Amino acid sequence: MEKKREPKKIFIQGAIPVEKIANSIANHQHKTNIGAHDIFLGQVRADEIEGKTVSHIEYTAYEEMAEKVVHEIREKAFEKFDLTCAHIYHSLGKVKTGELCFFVFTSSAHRKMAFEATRFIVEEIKANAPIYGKEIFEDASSQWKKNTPVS
Amino acid sequence: MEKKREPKKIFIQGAIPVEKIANSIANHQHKTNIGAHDIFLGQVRADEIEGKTVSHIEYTAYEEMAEKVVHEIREKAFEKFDLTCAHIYHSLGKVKTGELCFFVFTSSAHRKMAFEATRFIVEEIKANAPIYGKEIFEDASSQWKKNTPVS
Amino acid sequence: MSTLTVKYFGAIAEVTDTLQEELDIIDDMSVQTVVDVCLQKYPRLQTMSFKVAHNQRITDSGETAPGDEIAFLPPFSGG
Amino acid sequence: MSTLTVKYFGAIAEVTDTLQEELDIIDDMSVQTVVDVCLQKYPRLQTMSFKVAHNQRITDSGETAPGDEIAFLPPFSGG
Repeated sequence: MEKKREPKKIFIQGAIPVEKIANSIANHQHKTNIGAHDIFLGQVRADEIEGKTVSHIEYTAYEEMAEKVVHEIREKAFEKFDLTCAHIYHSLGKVKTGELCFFVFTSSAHRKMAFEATRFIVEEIKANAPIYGKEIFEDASSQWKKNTPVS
Repeated sequence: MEKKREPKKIFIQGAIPVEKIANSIANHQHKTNIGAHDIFLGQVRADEIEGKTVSHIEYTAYEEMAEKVVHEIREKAFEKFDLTCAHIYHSLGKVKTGELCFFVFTSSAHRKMAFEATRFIVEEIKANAPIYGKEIFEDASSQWKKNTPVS
Repeated sequence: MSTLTVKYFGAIAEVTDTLQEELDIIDDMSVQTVVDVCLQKYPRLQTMSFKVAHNQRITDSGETAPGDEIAFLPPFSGG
Repeated sequence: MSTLTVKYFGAIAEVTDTLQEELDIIDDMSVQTVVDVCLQKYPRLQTMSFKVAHNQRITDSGETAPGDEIAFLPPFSGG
């Protein structure tokens, strides 16, 4: 924990490809001090609101601030939990229903740490990172998404 | 929840391939009522015990009973949590350090349910499924692994 | 006379119809005064919910300096 | 005279040196009696920690019937 970690790029244009997740998992197989990974994936739902169905979400963000906020959340996670590593990615731009928009991946020697760290990071980012999702309906009308505290 | 679910095959010979996880994630992208996935992966650690380092684990199981037990745990998870789906795989035979031996994947409209369900399933399987891991050291000596309640 | 940058996001940017603009300020203008100036310029913001970030930190107090960044942030909806 | 199947797992199977064997029983032999018979056959099991499954259910009571399955299960270590 003494090593100073630099803020990382977290934004990906469009949906998060499954290959990115697979590569990320594969890259951990040489770290033989890891016993447990916990991966959270956010997927865009085809919610129906007043008879209209969501077709995709357009994500925007205050990118520079979001990267700082996420960096601080990541540092806090390393302080609170005994982690080997933590990876965090979020989409920008258009993500269609069924596609992935949010990817949080933590690893630890022990499962309790990974479970708690992933959940902590997901909740903190939803609550504190300046990222915005606009739900676009099939008829091209739209509304701004609102996060609920733990849903 | 009315639909009767049949017991599923949970055992895989050897390590769980990353491609299996990737395919599993990709297969959910047409289910547009899903908003959140939580994936737990167990990885074999190169633990050092009295100066000897683990090289791999040999897994055995009371397979038929384990499949029943896991089926019941899965049913309980569907009762307790509002899930869209739940997938569970465990290795049999040789799994080298750094390789994956346990894969639990739940999906739900909302993240709270997926987080809690994956953790519930992992803890229940560790506590109640007749599966055995024998740690083989680099010098070919061995010891039987013991699960600790939430480690 | 010098300027600071004001940024607008999400639903707020749809009201201001711009993502970013330069604002002329006098030295040591408070964050609250900058916000008030913007609310006068865009009266519809007065009924909207937002937080203010000063140089990428959420705050509602403090003094600004030339070149600073003030952002209007509606409720977050990442994830 | 009929038989039931006894299965051994993990560390226990290393002691019995077999994964499975048929045991001659008299009808309605209790689970506990079957266990006692095995503990006599393999005295080293007496100091070991295990649970007993009868037809794939953990139990330490009940009666067996011909064709039943009794298993000696040392502490689990899946995952």
